[in-house]
Amino acid sequence: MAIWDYANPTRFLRLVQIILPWLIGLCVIAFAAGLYMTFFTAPDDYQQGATVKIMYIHVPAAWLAMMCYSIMAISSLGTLVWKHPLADVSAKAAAPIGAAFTFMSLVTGSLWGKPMWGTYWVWDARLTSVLVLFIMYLGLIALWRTMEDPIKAGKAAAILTLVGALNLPIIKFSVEWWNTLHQPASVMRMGGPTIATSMLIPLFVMAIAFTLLFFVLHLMAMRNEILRRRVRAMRLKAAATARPATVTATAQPAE
Amino acid sequence: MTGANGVGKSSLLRTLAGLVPLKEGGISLEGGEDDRTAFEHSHYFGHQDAVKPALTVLENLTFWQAFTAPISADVFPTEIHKPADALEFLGIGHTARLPAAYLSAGQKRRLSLARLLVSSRPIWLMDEPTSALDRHSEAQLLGLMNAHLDRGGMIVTATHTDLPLNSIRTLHLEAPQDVRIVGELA
Amino acid sequence: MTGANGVGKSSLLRTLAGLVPLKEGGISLEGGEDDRTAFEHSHYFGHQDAVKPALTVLENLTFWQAFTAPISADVFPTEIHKPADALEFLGIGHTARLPAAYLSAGQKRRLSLARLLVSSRPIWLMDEPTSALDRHSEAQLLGLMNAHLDRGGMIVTATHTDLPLNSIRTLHLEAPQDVRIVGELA
Amino acid sequence: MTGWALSLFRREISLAVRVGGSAMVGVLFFLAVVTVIPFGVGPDLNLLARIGPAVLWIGALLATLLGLDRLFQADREDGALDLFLMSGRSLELLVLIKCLAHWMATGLPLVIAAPVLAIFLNLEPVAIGAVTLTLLVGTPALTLIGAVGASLTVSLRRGGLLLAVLVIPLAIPVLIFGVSSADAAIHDPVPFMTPFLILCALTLITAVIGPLASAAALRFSSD
Amino acid sequence: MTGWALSLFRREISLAVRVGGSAMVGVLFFLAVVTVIPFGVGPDLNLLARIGPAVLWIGALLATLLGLDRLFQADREDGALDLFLMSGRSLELLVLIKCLAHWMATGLPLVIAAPVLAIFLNLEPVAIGAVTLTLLVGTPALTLIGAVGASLTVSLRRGGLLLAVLVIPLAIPVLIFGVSSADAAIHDPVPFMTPFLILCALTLITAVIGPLASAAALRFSSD
Ligand code: HEM
Ligand SMILES: Nc1ncnc2c1ncn2[C@@H]1O[C@H](COP(=O)(O)OP(=O)(O)OP(=O)(O)O)[C@@H](O)[C@H]1O
Ligand SMILES: Nc1ncnc2c1ncn2[C@@H]1O[C@H](COP(=O)(O)OP(=O)(O)OP(=O)(O)O)[C@@H](O)[C@H]1O
Ligand SMILES: [Mg+2]
Ligand SMILES: [Mg+2]
Repeated sequence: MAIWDYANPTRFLRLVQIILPWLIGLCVIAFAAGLYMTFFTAPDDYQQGATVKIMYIHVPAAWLAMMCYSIMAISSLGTLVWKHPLADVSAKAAAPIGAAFTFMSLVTGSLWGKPMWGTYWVWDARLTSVLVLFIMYLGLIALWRTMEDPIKAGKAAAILTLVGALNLPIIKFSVEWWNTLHQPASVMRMGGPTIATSMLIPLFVMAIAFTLLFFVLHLMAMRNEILRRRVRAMRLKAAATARPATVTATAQPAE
Repeated sequence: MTGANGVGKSSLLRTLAGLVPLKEGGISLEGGEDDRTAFEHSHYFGHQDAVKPALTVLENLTFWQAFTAPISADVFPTEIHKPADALEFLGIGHTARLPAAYLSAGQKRRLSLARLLVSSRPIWLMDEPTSALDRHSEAQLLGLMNAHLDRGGMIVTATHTDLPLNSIRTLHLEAPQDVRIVGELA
Repeated sequence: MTGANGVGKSSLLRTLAGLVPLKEGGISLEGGEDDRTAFEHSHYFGHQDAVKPALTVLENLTFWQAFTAPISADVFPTEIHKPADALEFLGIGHTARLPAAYLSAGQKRRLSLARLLVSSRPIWLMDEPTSALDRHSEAQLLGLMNAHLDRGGMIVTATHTDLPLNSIRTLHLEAPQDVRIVGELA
Repeated sequence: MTGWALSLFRREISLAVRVGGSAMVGVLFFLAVVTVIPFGVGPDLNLLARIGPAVLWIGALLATLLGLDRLFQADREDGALDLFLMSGRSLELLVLIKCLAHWMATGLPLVIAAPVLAIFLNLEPVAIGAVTLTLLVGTPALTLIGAVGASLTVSLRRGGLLLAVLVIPLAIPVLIFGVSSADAAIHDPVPFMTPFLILCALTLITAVIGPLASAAALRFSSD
Repeated sequence: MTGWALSLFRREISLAVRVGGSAMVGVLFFLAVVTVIPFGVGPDLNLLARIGPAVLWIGALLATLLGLDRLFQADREDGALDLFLMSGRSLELLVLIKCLAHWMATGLPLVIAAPVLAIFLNLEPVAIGAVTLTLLVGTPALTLIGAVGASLTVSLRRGGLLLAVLVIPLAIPVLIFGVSSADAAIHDPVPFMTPFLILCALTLITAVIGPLASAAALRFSSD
């Protein structure tokens, strides 16, 4: 299998070195195209006016927020089941990126919500599940930061990620139940009219650009994490290297 | 097992006890019960006493007897002491009904030692067993260790002082010139 | 100071350090600074290292230097080492910039010992100072203790092994036949 | 369920009862949270009755989760966890028994205290019964989910808050169905059984997932 | 304020910042509690806006108190507390400095997070400003009161919950004046300054009583 060849971190780093410039290039191109279409070719919505342009950031960010958790869940399986040495690096690197995308989708959604619904936030089922997802990301990051040993932390976080992945559908279901149970029909439903093709194409281009951005960031973060762990290993090694005292034991301490 | 501070004695013992996962290779035991792993044949006697201050001395010991399955080996017949006898034997019989919180460091250590007597296992893994013991208790501990060896048991112990045991093989650990940290993606 | 487990050595040391309140009587020191209590003249070196794993080795030591006021006595001139020198002297100079979490138990103990050097106080109260040290470190510690004695300092130490110090007076604690629990309304 | 399991259960119960009444502290915290809320919200009785079931559930959630941090930590600190791991006993069963004992010692007192606190919050008798019943069914699930957090944070001294943070998102479904079945019992139109059965199902699911995940985390925690 | 005090302050701050971001865990707990409450109470925006200031204050109260258990415990466990006690430095000042550093590292982030969370609770801009201001003035008082609890429970391993139980009754006045001055700012008729000035006075009083009581408790704690 290909990913097993890159179990060796050194080889992985070399691969990253090669891939990264291309990926960055593609990402820039995709963003340029996407943003151009967003601002110049995509029509304004007849109801929402120019605010609809927020969609081209909001929706890809929301998709990425969910995709990122899936990647973390797969990486966690890699840590626990296949014991792939880079799996926990991948999971750890993905968490802050996922949190950032989730945050972005929350912020853009809220900003969009103000003109649309007259309020920044409603406890709608979908919004609320995104908020819960955000808390889960932050909890995972906190767990990683609190545990000193990266390998142990990786295993603990992998278990939590997988338990969270099992729970996410339950959370989603229960939040939907909760909202429809308590709330009369007054909540504005999103969904809205089916989207026109002229809007769908820029949306897809932006989605591709965001996905590329994710991979760029993810690879860079993985590289940093590997280097960070190497630094840690070297420092541990430095600490463990026994060195005799510079002065013999019986000498006076003063000199 | 001897060696300088931080050379890895405790880590080796914990690895033998199955508490530190192996990076590669395996640990196997000849002549034990087949359906059990090597570390299920061992008692681990580390720096910590696993003594609950809120329970009485006897309750502490009785729990560990019920919890730890005794295991035999070909050359090592099972032999189990009653908790009360083990306490008596270690000279803390008079504390049996007291909460373990009232014990001094040395007494707690003896209570922890009694654990090895109430459930018999062929291998004892001991990390600096004589630390915090006074001379009298140390002599008594050495007597126990020798008795265990005589019955066919095995002891792996890390120590900084010489222990006068019946049959000794010393493993001296030295720090390698070039320490390699494994599993660190290096 | 010697004695069986649980006889009260550690308790006596902690009393001298002012950590256990006196039931009656008082502790006074001749020849010290007048406006200071006796225990402010002492360093306490117990079982715990007071080392914060999250700080670097040097940060740990520098903090204790700034925090602990050096105190002199008539026969004991103040003499203060720089933190970096003290670390170097104890053989852990190379770890100065590393988080203390990376140290082994023995190295941590040496870091804790360095505390006694960076802020000079005439009395050292040491509870089983050689425990958990390998032979090399033990010899080094004894050297330090002797140097402190030679400078006019005083050391009160509880121990289970013989310590080859320059001038020793042994206080052997024995448990009284009839243990009296004070302050228990008995 | 053999001798060792029973013996472990007995040990856990006596530890919980003797060590400074951990049960009592949990109930006191519950009481403190529930009494503090009227001070914040103001003494409007209708409002209190309306948010009453929620207050009780949130109080129970916090009391349960925050009381769990020592579940495995105490055993790790004194070395008992090492001995558990090398005993050759089923770790999953061990976790389940510990959770059961912990719930009996700290969760059950919460359930028993709930009706009393409900009176302070001006709840109707039916509502009191409903909240207590849902708590009885739901708090075991909270303990079991919390056990996962407790074993993940077993090696961290400052476990308490982190545990709560890790576990609260996972506990949200239990909270939702707990409160909504209590509410359903109060406002007739909605059927009570639907959310209540889901709550029961959630408890059963956690009884499987909790010990499995928790045992795995404990295995990894030992250095 | 001399060299040692500054050096202590710097040490405390770097410990708080480095040890796994204790500040972040506190804010996260705050976020989690504030998010969980609507799940109990229901998504009714008017109701949420009405109880919003109370929710924020109760969240901040819990996050502060539950994060305090390690304030002295960490120092006791590694023996640093013994050295503090025999150093001959003023213990009252030491406590004050530790509280100050702790508040900077964990209380201030809560105050900063409060406006964001207020948006979730549908608060008006004025209300947001008022709640944040009262939290800024009031959370130091919570920390200082909590410090007394932290030093009373310093020798107990299971400090977290017990500390909260001990301290919540003492913190109720702070909570009451905090919430009521926030409410006063929202509903014009009541003057804002009266409860607010009382809140300030409370903070000043605790800055005197807190360190005194806390230092006394620490002195008795050493065996
Ligand atoms: C903070 C508030 C918001 C959050 C957290 C949020 C979250 C999400 C998420 C997670 C998705 C992806 C759903 C999926 O593909 O299954 C999404 C899609 C979408 N959102 Fe939002 N949203 C927010 C506010 C808004 C607002 C105010 C609007 C406009 C009125 C809006 C319009 C849309 C549209 C049109 C889509 C794509 C269509 C679809 O997949 O259903 N969102 N949002
Ligand atoms: N969890 C860990 N992660 C990384 N390194 C560790 C860990 N635990 C111990 N070490 C390192 O492993 C080395 C061996 O430690 P160990 O405790 O086995 O030494 P030891 O020989 O028992 O020393 P001592 O005589 O002081 O007890 C030390 O350098 C220590 O810093
Ligand atoms: N907080 C306490 N309350 C009551 N008794 C205590 C307390 N701490 C210690 N003791 C008792 O005081 C006695 C003396 O204990 P101490 O720790 O001083 O003994 P020690 O001589 O240092 O023993 P060791 O050699 O084991 O270290 C013991 O019997 C112990 O049980
Ligand atoms: Mg060792
Ligand atoms: Mg002692």
